Amino acid sequence: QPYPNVGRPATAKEIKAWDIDVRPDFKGLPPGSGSVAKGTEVWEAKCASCHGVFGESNEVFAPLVGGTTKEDIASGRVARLTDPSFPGRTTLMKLSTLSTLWDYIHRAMPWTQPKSLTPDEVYSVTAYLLNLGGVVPDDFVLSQQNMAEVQKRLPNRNGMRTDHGLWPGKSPGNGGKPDVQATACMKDCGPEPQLASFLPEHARNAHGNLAEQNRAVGAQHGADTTRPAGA
Amino acid sequence: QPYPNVGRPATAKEIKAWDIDVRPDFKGLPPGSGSVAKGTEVWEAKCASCHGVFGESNEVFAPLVGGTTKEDIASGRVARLTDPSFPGRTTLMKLSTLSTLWDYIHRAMPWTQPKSLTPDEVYSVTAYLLNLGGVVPDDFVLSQQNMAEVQKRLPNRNGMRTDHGLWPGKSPGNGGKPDVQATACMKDCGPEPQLASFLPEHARNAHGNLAEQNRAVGAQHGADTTRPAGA
Amino acid sequence: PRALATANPVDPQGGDPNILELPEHSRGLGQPVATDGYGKPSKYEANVQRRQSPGLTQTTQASVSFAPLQSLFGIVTPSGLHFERHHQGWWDIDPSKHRLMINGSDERLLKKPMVFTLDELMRLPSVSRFHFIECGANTGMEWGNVAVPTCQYSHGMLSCSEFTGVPLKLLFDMAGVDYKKARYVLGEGADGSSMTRTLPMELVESGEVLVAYGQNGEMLRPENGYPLRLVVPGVQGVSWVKYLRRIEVGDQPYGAKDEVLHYIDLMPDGRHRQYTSIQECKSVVTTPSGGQVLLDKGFYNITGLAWSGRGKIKRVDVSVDGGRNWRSARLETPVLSKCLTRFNLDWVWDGKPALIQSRAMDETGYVQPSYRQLRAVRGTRSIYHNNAIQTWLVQESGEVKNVQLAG
Amino acid sequence: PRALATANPVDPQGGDPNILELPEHSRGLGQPVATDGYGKPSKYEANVQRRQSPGLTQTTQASVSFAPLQSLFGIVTPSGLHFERHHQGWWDIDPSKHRLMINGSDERLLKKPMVFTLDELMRLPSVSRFHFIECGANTGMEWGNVAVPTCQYSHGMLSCSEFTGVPLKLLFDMAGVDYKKARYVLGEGADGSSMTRTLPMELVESGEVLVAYGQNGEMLRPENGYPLRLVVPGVQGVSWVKYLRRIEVGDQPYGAKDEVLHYIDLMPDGRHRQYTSIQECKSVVTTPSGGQVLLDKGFYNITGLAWSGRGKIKRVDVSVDGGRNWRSARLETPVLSKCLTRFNLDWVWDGKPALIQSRAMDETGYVQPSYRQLRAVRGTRSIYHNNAIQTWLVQESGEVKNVQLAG
Ligand code: HEC
Ligand code: HEC
Ligand SMILES: [Ca+2]
Ligand SMILES: [Ca+2]
Ligand SMILES: [Ca+2]
Ligand SMILES: [Ca+2]
Ligand SMILES: [Ca+2]
Ligand SMILES: [Ca+2]
Ligand SMILES: [Co+2]
Ligand SMILES: [Co+2]
Repeated sequence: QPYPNVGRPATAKEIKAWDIDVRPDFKGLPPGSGSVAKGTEVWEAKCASCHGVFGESNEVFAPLVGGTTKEDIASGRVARLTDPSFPGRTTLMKLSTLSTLWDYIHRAMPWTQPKSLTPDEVYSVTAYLLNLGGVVPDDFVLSQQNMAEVQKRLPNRNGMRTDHGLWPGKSPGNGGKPDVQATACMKDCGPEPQLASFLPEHARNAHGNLAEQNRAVGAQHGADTTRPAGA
Repeated sequence: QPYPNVGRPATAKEIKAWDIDVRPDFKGLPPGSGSVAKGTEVWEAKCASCHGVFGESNEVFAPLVGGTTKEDIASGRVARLTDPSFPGRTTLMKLSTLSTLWDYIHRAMPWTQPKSLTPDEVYSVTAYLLNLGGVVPDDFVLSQQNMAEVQKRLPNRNGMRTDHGLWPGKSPGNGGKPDVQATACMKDCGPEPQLASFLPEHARNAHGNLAEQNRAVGAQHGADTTRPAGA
Repeated sequence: PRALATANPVDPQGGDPNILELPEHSRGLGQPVATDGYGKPSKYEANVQRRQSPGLTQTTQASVSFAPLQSLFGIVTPSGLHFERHHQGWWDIDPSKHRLMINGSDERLLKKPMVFTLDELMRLPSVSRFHFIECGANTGMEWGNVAVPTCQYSHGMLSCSEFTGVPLKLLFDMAGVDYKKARYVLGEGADGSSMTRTLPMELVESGEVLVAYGQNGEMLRPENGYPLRLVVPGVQGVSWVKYLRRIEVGDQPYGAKDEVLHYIDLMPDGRHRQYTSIQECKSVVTTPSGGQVLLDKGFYNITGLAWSGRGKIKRVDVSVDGGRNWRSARLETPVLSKCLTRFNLDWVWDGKPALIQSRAMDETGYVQPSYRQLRAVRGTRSIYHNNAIQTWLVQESGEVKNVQLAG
Repeated sequence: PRALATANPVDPQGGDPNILELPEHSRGLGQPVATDGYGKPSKYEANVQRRQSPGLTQTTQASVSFAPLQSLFGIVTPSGLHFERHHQGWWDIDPSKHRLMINGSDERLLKKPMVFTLDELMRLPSVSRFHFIECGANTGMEWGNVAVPTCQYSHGMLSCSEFTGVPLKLLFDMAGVDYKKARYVLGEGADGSSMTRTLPMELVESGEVLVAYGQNGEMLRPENGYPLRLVVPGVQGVSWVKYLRRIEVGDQPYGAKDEVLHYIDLMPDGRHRQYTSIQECKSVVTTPSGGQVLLDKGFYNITGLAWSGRGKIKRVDVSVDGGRNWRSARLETPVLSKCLTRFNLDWVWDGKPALIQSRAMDETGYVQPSYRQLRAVRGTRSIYHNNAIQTWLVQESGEVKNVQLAG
């Protein structure tokens, strides 16, 4: 005991109170269940005000559902993610592990009253959202027992890659090998530079008057964006 | 010109406005003069309220005069500085260069209206203080011309040493050689420790309640000094 | 340049009234010591603030405020200007009631689950280290095209502090972690979102991951996780769990919300990269930068910041012609691992348009890529981990614009 | 030890209510980003303040406030807690009206007297460096005997920041200084006291002296000289002239008030040492330290600060038996020249009285002296430059007392 009198054992009750994480293999998932019907009630009472009745609202956040198809459920890849012109990405378009949705709603929602839902309520709203996305039928009852089955129907369950170099451990990933290789050319490099993108004049003051966002003294002052450029 | 368009020449008027320092060789001393009598007036009007009529007050600061003798004026060393039991040190006991007194009063006094005195007023209060210390007679008129003469009568003009290692340049001083040599003994060093000094119990709360001067959490908390030690 | 020049011309026979007429502060008595037991910046610095980017988020509690990099010096970010990212708002938690729990996903992985108070954690051996923290979404708005005017908004989810805390490894040793089996670590916050993120055990074993309470000499600020947060050098900010209440060791990654629904990088093939965490080598010129105006031709000090999640910065090159020619900048010391490095370079502006860029290289030899190089691999929809070279256009008027170059 | 122990004992069948009953912040929505555009410490940190020492000065504008070293971590001093020393009060000066003049005591010494605005100075090449600043009078009250209860009052005229500014040498080069003749430099402030101090040209030539505007990433605080101050690494704080308005080069020292009447060190022979400026190697244990109470027996991290005006810290030794036996402490990196260095050492307190000391050594080989060694040379009336080894007595009650040892 190199650090006498510092710290103490956690009690079983304490661990139970705080160890709420649910892993992709569903370790940590508490017993319980909830139907789509019950989920509709919970949703309308506690969630719809922010996320919209059908989880479609982007008033406070991106929509939770939408953008997935039957084909996606079969393939486990959301086809629309390959379309650069598709505007937003819903939660269901990205969700690859069902545990994630359950865990997050359980720990963090409703936003203003996190951790107020019972496990059964979490099962039920999760079922509701999955039903909206066509993942489970209207009469479905989601439970600790069948989560793993439903996982197999998630539209984007095969949508993740870990074959990259940005994970700071051995696995998953390629162990840290960068994907982009640049060189440090010093003279007469690349093509003659040509402007491709800049803010349009009408956005000049969109972030407020930049004169007021720079120190009053300095090598450079802030531009007065309440006046047109060059004025 | 390695830094184009940065900075500009100072004008003669600008240098005159700001270059107010007076050196020990009296370079920088402006023309002018002032009598002890005039100094008495200035003193009583502008200085006495803080420093006392005879510069004796230690209400807002240590006394300006006192502690010097005729013998000191002769020797240029203030004898009382060798007496460890002599309580305070007045300005005149320490003053080794007359320029310093003139320069300081001119730039910084009166405390609440610095730089408000004319050179003649500075000459006169300086004369007044010197007279209080017996350095110049009652009818003395201090002036740009005779400052160097008066310097030769300063009680502590020979009271400074520069033969030390704490000046970060070549001269004055010994070039940086430390005066105190310790060694880094690691085992069974020195004598058995014995307490020589600590705060008396009655001073326990003299700096306020130390419980309120330490963070509320931490390896150590602050002692509640409103209660007796050990209580 | 516009007639804003401040070279302060004066009549050689006269002078600047700011010199000739002594200011009030040269002629009066100022304010007492300890006027503020905890001081604040000058009132003339009021423009130097962290700010939200209008329209970026629909709520203010699940949102971001950006650090004003264009006004900062050196490498230390004043704690009052540290960027903010909250998911369910920030709290000022009573530290005497805060607890840290260490547990295992099951008993095989950790012998003795433990609970610590702040008083106890602060008794343990501590280390103090300078590190940058960058949000994985920093510069995320600019993947496709220019979206924001200044480096506050383009790069301001970046800060750097001296952190003090206990190496997590030490707590794991106390709790008897089985390092063979427990290769993953979960950090969890105490706020409403109870943010969770997975870390690889390798990072903990390196000794770099800290359970931190100190930031820039004082306690963490409430906005930054007071009284406890994880410090995970080189890794994106979301993993530096704030209001840290619990750390669990496990034998597989946890698939947290911010590992499955966010902080995943959409590739051109329609799949997302998951568990992207390292902040690769990157740099930005902070002055001159977008939204600023050069007041005059002549000499300027080009300055900026470089950093790498893989170690130390080795070199920073600066171009004023849009990447055709480069000069190496002076690096301020100390150059520290996984820490901001300040660079400076002399420049005489001739009044003609200039395209200013910086390009950093880290000790692994990795070179910061151009937008062309980055997009060739990752497309434009990643949101996260945009470490492309930034371009600022100095116009003839002296005004600086955020631009991106073709091809 | 007193029954203050916080080891947080709980019923193994139950648990800590702070865990079992989820706190409000785990169950609600917190505050928005940018609630404070410039943030502040937690309300629970209100005890961490700079403070005056009662009775030390008769005025509050010519006075000192001390930094709360006992509550700080690492080496960076939060700017809001930086110690203060004013002679005629502090000011918040409008930087757009502030000017810096460089001139010579006569024309032989400098070709071109110059004036700079802040806008101009900030265009010049800058450097950023970490340095400590210590008042020459720090620990001055303790020359003869113990006078104050805590390290805030005994050692708190000490702070450390990252400073950014222009090397003074560069300005001198611009002005055409004759380095052969001009061997002395005068700095002058713009406040009421218009503080002046002489520096040797050698220090300027070393490149270390800065005309600084930046401190810890932002502008200097008003209490610390906003908008300009001298940074004179290794030298006592009084030479770091604040509100800097003018720098003159000359061919002899200037005998300023604070070189003739103060910041002179009275030796046993009745003469004063003049132009004492270097802050010699020194250290202090900041926890545990005077006025604190150890809550329990067991493990503690002894931590403190070491610094030297002559360069880098090489080693710090710690004793818990009043200087009989010593162990070398861990030095936090980076160890920088003329900068604070944080040290840490493991200690298990057995509940018996302990006398804690630290002793620093710098790269020149100089060893911090004991009171006995220091007084043998300088007596007890120096006021300035007390760098003796500090002793803290941990009593059986857990309460720590400031003490001095005999002989
Ligand atoms: C008061 C507003 C509000 C209410 C009520 C609310 N939410 Fe949310 N929800 C949010 C916000 C804001 C976020 C984004 C939080 C963030 O950025 O971390 C969010 C995020 C989510 C997400 C994650 C989406 C993603 O892709 O990251 C899910 C799932 C969710 N909410 C489900 C629910 C459910 C289920 C309920 C009701 C039980 C609910 N919400 C109630 C505001 C609300
Ligand atoms: C309102 C109060 C006040 C008035 C009026 C005032 N002084 Fe002072 N004086 C002070 C204080 C306070 C100090 C110490 C300043 C410091 O610590 O830097 C001081 C310091 C001095 C010193 C330096 C003493 C030393 O040893 O450092 C001299 C000399 C002096 N005053 C002379 C004068 C003269 C001459 C006048 C009038 C022309 C004057 N004072 C008016 C308050 C005052
Ligand atoms: Ca105990
Ligand atoms: Ca010009
Ligand atoms: Ca778990
Ligand atoms: Ca982040
Ligand atoms: Ca002069
Ligand atoms: Ca000082
Ligand atoms: Co200006
Ligand atoms: Co406590």
